[in-house]
Amino acid sequence: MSPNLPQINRLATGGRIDRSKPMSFTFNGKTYQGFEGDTLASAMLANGVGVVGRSFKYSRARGILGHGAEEPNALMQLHKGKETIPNPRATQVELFDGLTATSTNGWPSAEFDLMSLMGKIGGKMMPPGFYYKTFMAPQKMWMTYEKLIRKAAGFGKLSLEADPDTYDKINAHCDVMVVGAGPAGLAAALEAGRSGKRVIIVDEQNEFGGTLLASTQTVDGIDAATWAEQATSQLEGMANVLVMPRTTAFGYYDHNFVVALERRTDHIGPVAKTGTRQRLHRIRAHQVILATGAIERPLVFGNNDLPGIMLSNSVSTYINRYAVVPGQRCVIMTTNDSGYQTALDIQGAGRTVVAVVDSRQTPNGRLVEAAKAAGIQVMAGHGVIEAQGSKKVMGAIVAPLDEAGDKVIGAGKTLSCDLIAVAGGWSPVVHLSCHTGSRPVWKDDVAGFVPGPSIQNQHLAGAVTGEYLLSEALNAGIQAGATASGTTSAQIFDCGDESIGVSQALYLVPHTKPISRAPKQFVDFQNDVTAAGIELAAREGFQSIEHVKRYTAMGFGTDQGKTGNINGMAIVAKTMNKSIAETGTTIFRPAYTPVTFGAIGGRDVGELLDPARHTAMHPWHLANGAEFENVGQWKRPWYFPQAGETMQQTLNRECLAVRNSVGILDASTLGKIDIQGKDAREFLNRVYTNAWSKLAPGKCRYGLMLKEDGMIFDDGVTACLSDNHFLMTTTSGGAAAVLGWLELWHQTEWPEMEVYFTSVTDQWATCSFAGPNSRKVLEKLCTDVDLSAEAMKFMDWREGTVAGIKARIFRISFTGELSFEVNVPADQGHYMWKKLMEAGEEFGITPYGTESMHVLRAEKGFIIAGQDTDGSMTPYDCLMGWAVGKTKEFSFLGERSFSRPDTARTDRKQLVGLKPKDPTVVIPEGAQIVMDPNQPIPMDMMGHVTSSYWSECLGHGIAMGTVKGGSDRMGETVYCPLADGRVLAAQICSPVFYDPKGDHHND
Amino acid sequence: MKKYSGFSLFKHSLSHHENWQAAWRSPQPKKEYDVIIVGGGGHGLATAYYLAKVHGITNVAVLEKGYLGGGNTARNTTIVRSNYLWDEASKLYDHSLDLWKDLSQDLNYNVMFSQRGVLNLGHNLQDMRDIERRVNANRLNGIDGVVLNTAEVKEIVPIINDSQDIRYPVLGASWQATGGVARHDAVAWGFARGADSMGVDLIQQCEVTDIVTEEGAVVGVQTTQGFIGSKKVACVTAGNSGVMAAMVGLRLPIESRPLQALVSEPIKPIINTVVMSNAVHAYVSQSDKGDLVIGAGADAYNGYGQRGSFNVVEHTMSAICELFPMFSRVRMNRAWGGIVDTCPDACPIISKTSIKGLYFNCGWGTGGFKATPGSGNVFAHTLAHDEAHPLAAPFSIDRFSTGHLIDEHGAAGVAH
Amino acid sequence: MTNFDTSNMESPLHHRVAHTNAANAGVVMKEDKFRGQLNLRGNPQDVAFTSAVESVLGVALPMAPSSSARNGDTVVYWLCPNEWLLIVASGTQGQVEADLRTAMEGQHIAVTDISSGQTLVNLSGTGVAELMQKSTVYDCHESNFPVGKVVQTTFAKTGTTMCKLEDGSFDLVIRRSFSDYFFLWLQDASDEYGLSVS
Amino acid sequence: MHHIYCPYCEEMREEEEYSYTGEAHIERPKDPAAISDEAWANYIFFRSNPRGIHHEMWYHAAGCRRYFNATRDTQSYKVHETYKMGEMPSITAQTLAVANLSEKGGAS
Ligand SMILES: Cc1cc2nc3c(=O)[nH]c(=O)nc-3n(C[C@H](O)[C@H](O)[C@H](O)COP(=O)(O)OP(=O)(O)OC[C@H]3O[C@@H](n4cnc5c(N)ncnc54)[C@H](O)[C@@H]3O)c2cc1C
Ligand SMILES: NC(=O)c1ccc[n+]([C@@H]2O[C@H](COP(=O)([O-])OP(=O)(O)OC[C@H]3O[C@@H](n4cnc5c(N)ncnc54)[C@H](O)[C@@H]3O)[C@@H](O)[C@H]2O)c1
Ligand SMILES: Cc1cc2nc3c(=O)[nH]c(=O)nc-3n(C[C@H](O)[C@H](O)[C@H](O)COP(=O)(O)O)c2cc1C
Ligand SMILES: [Zn+2]
Repeated sequence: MSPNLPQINRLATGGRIDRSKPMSFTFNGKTYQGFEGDTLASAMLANGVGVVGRSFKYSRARGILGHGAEEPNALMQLHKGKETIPNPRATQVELFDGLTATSTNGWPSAEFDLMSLMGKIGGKMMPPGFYYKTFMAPQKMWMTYEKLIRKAAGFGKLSLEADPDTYDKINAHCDVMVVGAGPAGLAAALEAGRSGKRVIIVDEQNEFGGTLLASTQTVDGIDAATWAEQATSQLEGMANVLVMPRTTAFGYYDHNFVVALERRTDHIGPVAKTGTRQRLHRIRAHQVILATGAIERPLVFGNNDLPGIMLSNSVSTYINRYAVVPGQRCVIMTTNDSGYQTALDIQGAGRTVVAVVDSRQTPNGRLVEAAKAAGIQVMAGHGVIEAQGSKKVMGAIVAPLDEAGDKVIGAGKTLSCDLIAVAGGWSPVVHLSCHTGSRPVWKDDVAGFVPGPSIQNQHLAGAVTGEYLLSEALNAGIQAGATASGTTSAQIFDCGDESIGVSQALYLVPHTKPISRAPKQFVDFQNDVTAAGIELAAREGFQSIEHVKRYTAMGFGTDQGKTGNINGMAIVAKTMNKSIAETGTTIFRPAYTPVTFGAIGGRDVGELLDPARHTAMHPWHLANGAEFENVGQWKRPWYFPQAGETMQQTLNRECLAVRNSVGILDASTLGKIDIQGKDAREFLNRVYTNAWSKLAPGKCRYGLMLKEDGMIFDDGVTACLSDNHFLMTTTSGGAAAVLGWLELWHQTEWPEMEVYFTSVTDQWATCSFAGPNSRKVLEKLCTDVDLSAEAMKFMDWREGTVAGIKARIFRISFTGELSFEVNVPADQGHYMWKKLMEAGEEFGITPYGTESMHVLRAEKGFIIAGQDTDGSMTPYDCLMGWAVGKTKEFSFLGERSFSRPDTARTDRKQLVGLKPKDPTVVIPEGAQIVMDPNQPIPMDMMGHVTSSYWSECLGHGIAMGTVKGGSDRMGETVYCPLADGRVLAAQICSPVFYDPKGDHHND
Repeated sequence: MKKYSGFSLFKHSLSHHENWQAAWRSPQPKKEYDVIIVGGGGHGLATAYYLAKVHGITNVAVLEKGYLGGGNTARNTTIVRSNYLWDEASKLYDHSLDLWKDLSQDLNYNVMFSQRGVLNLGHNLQDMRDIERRVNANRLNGIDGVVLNTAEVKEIVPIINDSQDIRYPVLGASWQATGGVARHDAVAWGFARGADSMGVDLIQQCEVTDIVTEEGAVVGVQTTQGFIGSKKVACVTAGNSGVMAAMVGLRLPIESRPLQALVSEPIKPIINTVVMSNAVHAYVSQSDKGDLVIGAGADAYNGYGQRGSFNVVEHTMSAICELFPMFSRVRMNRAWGGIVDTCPDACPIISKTSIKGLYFNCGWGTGGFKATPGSGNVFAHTLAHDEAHPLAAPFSIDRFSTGHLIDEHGAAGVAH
Repeated sequence: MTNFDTSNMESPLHHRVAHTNAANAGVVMKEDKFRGQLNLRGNPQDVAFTSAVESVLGVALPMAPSSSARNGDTVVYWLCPNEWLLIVASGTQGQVEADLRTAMEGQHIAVTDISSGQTLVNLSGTGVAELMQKSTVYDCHESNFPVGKVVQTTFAKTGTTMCKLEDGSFDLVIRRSFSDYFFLWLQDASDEYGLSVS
Repeated sequence: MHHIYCPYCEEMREEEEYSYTGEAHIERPKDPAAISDEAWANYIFFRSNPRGIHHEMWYHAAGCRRYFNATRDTQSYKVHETYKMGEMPSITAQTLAVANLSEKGGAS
């Protein structure tokens, strides 16, 4: 490490820094020192760092312009390795010991950048939108050009490693939310706090006070910064007020929903040692007070981007708040009184004010007089038309201007200086007020946009309204606080400030040369947008301000044009002979300042990304080596591999166990809806395709549910528990949608029907066991139900006791085998499963997962809604006309759609069985089906394979698929041309491959 | 129209760029046009361009209530691909992709069509089945596409989280190498400049407030710049189409919803292709400027506010951070919304209506940017011949009565 | 109730056994296992219905939105104008259901045993207020959520029915299948306060 | 981020608790078989989709699980009122237009 360099620009006294706490940091490899209380920017300036980066397009040297959120130039690559953060502004980075930062661009370094040569030479050929005009031919070459362009673009770099930090989110609710803790915000919060309302006040800075922290004024006789400290501690002492520094309100959404980012540990180090690095606050406020202040504008003149040209107010802030004077000899260019304050501050710091160059012909007012009295040279009716220097300011060319500020009317002279402070007027921070769709309105007297009318419960106070007197800000704050809290207050602050002189609405300082030939006059520093570029855009027809923005990239940067936009709009307006009000502004959008992705994502990553739902038997599945499949949010056992098995071997073993003895499946995830009421039956008639009028208690029936468009959307078995009581099952993924659907129809169309629905999905654990030995297993555990084939038929259900537990036993089958489903309260599900495993041990009971279930059901030709159907299949398309009631009194949901011409076609795609010609082949699911594999592309596709498996019990591959007119094509051969070049032939057949007569499940 | 080229740039640099011609005129509307196109988005402008270029119909006005290309064209994540599922849709989008390939040269305007490839990730078994099905269908329709496994995905996007232990692991993807992105603004401007140069009047700040009919036939439109006559009026107004239809007492099978997108701060190149995931809901590519361009979801409610709810953005961000854990430290720069016009089957309407001379091209919803050239091309045919272009025929509004819907929810999803 | 046998039962959070990850953990979770829970539907305007329920439960059904009623071990939550959640002593739900059915014979009502489908969790501690703020979009401040209020809302990405108790703690009803997720969330979100499971 | 009053829970609740379920007051045809394909399509698919006042249904999915109606401005996102199923809106585009007129009339 090199020794610390002296802080050449640091004042011996003053400022809100702690000189007893020195801190080392490195910038571009050099080590420097600053103090606690510094920002990285103030520390760099203290050390005389001039060039902090290179510009985007022309690679020009750039220095620090501002002191806060508005900063366009000082983008840093902060920290190293996986902790690195691209692009934070040095003006918003609090200094801590050991901080490392580098510039985000410039090669080999920001100081000596080779690209700038390119910028100088090629720059002339790079007007706005130049890339739209070239690199067109041949099209293929664009990818090559693009690579080069991409390499040159972008600022910071990202680490390839995962973010080591965690983020947090919290919901907050309050009566009054105050954004900004300058004088206006503090006063508002004090008033609201005193009313007892729940108040939240946030400020993006580390300390509350806003401009007060750098002010030389007094509030009710107290030094401004001290007043801010006192106000802050008063607020902190109120239990009903939440005080949040380092918190940026970055988005204002409808119905007074404000999102704010709190930086909890960024000021301490690169990673949070404990807890979370940042926390996002989701704030629902009854009333919102915006007290976000105003941002000073730079002026547009030749080479106005040179390091050493800074916002006037920022220079003052560095002096008063950080005890840093960023130059020795300063020229101040101003259009209003603010510049005089800076002149006084500079002089007060013992440095030279070369001149205050004021575009106004006859400036007056308190500050002007004070400056004159202090012996400061004032050049009224003049402007800095061009800055001189290459990597830093060496001089300012000053020339007399006409009264309108339109023309240079005399010879210029050069003032030698190393700092130019520019005061181009103020832009209220209207950003948040625009997020909810309100458009700002231009006010000539403010020479800026102020928030427009809003339908939100929104109040404004302070500089955001274009009111720039401190006393006004405080008083407006009190009034806004009172209005928002529903109280009144007569409190008046006295700051001894008088009215400010009228400022001149000047944006572009004229040059002796026309804009197109003058030295570059920058409007948007970050994106290298110049006045000439804007003028050119307008000339080329990009006359809407939105077009100008998009064509030139003005305001597109990470600063979102906080300093440049108004100047750009003014130039557009002038070019087109319009007023700024007519030209209008572009739209402000979230985020006010950039927000970490991780903080927006919050805790909802990793296993918290989405809930994983588990059944009661989940611990057993885990312990027994199950592989899982995601089905909706559920984790379902997919298969249960044993040591050394391939997946196919596992499936073969599992399937054969079911066919030959007994297998067991956790079917708890199926949706279950308990339906009670005397109209339950009629309700089923309406929502299902088939008839329910005759289903007797103790019986079950399969049903298909359609949307009104006639397409299948869910299916399942419903049991009649008693005459007025049914238990409906749904697909695992469809449960919530089906319940919502039933409620929809009941609550909106048929409220007169006496029926209630209750979800019982989680209440019941379901063990489904299938196979010729399944009855024997059950008989061991259940003695109070006659389970014989005669007494308990296929599609019957009984209540009984299984393993000592009161259970519902269903004789239903999705495998084609004799099969039972035992439903027990989920608390006992795991126990029941273990009992069944024990009871089945002698039969080699085999747990199986969803994959074997799919094979087994496919052998039987049973569909899986969502796999074999896709929202475009009717029951008839699935050859399930048998499940459609033809004589039902009520036209069930979806029925009417069957008779639409396209739905009624007989040659629609129908779901059929497919038997591969080569029995050893399993056609990949998703294969497309053609009749003639030798036809040229595009081929005439007949359908596709929806389900396909190896059937160990049949000894050949089986598949289901859709085929146009498939039901009339039984026996025909179809082909599946695959990506790997194979063409698989298959024969259309019935989808029921196994036990077509149903002997097995009827056993 | 003066030609753009590297040479012209050089030449103009010598005269300080003072002599560039306007990209388009700003004419006063005439009393009457052969065709009025309502909506100066990409689709409307492309329609005008092809009407003039292919069909020689140049007495055409494009009426735009705001600025050209300022609707969804200004707001989309610019993903271009054609790997849709059904024949009708994939053929239409592929027709468009074909036009994209030479569009910059055709328009003499670099639309920066960057064929960097598009991945559609699959996160569960059904996703993978759907991907297989779609890619097979694409292949047999002559559209390029392959199914990739996790390792192959990782090869294309090394920064992707390929862990199989995460909540929704990447199981694979479909990959369309000819897909990519284009510069959205340039597309609108290129078509505008091309159309203008052939005589089409582009009239901005001109809102159509009423469609005037006589005896069931269109005679013109009422606008904020007065009445403008035409016997053919084509509405290409995306999210605002329902409002247009209501002017003549029609309703459409469309609901307009906010769809959001966002960009990060610009960073050095880190991702060279387009990654889309319907399941976890995240779409990302990196623009030439360096910002990550990310598509968020649509809000469930109707909305014309061009802004949506924050929870949608939150949802997308957690998915993005899950797929790309290093993105967690990137910062969001700007988020915005568009108004998407979604049909029940996630497919567009390119159609005549029951009113003579009134046409609609809308319903592109969350995914019409990619179709811009194709849509304009087939719609121009429809307008010129008063009969649907064969590729457009299946997208008639009648399909909602006949039941011949083209359900692209799987492939179009909520996606782009 | 005394001889209610739970030996073959597992509550949804049974495997989250007692532990603590910090001294003086700021969040304490306690699962109130195996409480009987019944979903009740009926017409609140029908006196026959309301009086029948009151006769069985010994407490009147709460009628105001988001209110609750209590009678010893029996707690009734208002869920919507015609729906209530009855939380009763472990093991008594079968009897209560039967009694209700008898008392409401012939009426249009529904009673559904959901004791196994959800579990009752109590969250307390010095960090609980903030933890709740992280977890639910509902405003849990005492001014909005007084003791005895019952609110159905979201908890992280799942749902909950929650009630504020006298001691400032929260009773949450959590669905069984989401309970593992609930716990993972709780663990993560309570990190800064420390979590103790009792 | 909408904040909507549930007429059943009788309080304001966050958007996250609700799902939006489409245009309100669309009645299912009494006799579907008797109407034309166009009329049927109109019922299932075609919507008024206005810019401005919209009567629509919301479902308090994470709350009381009741469907209710809202009158909401789809441009400003202002919720003018919510009302129970079966009730009719008291605020419509017409009543608002009349109110606006009289407001202006009063001022002039
Ligand atoms: C966030 C987002 C992301 C998207 N991402 C993708 C993507 O990655 N890939 C993709 O392919 N698609 C995407 N889309 C969809 C795509 O943007 C649109 O489908 C497409 O741009 C529509 O183009 P258009 O010209 O039809 O509509 P628009 O560009 O919206 O043009 C319609 C024009 O009509 C004008 N207009 C409306 N009413 C009137 C009137 N009464 N009078 C005059 N003018 C009127 C409007 O002002 C507007 O300019 C996305 C959309 C959004 C919102
Ligand atoms: N002399 C002049 O012409 C002139 C011009 C402008 C302002 N002023 C002075 O400025 C003061 C105005 O007071 P004020 O309270 O309106 O403004 P302020 O600038 O003092 O305070 C605004 C505060 O809001 C914070 N802020 C802004 N946006 C934020 C966001 N999105 N999230 C969190 N914090 C945010 C800022 O960090 C700042 O602290 C007065 O003292 C006035 O004299 C003077
Ligand atoms: C592909 C794409 C990239 C964009 N990149 C940026 C960007 O880098 N900076 C920026 O400020 N906005 C960017 N935008 C957003 C626009 O500024 C603007 O928000 C969007 O076009 C919507 O318009 P509106 O915000 O004016 O309503 C981008 C938009 C798109 C579609
Ligand atoms: Zn409710």
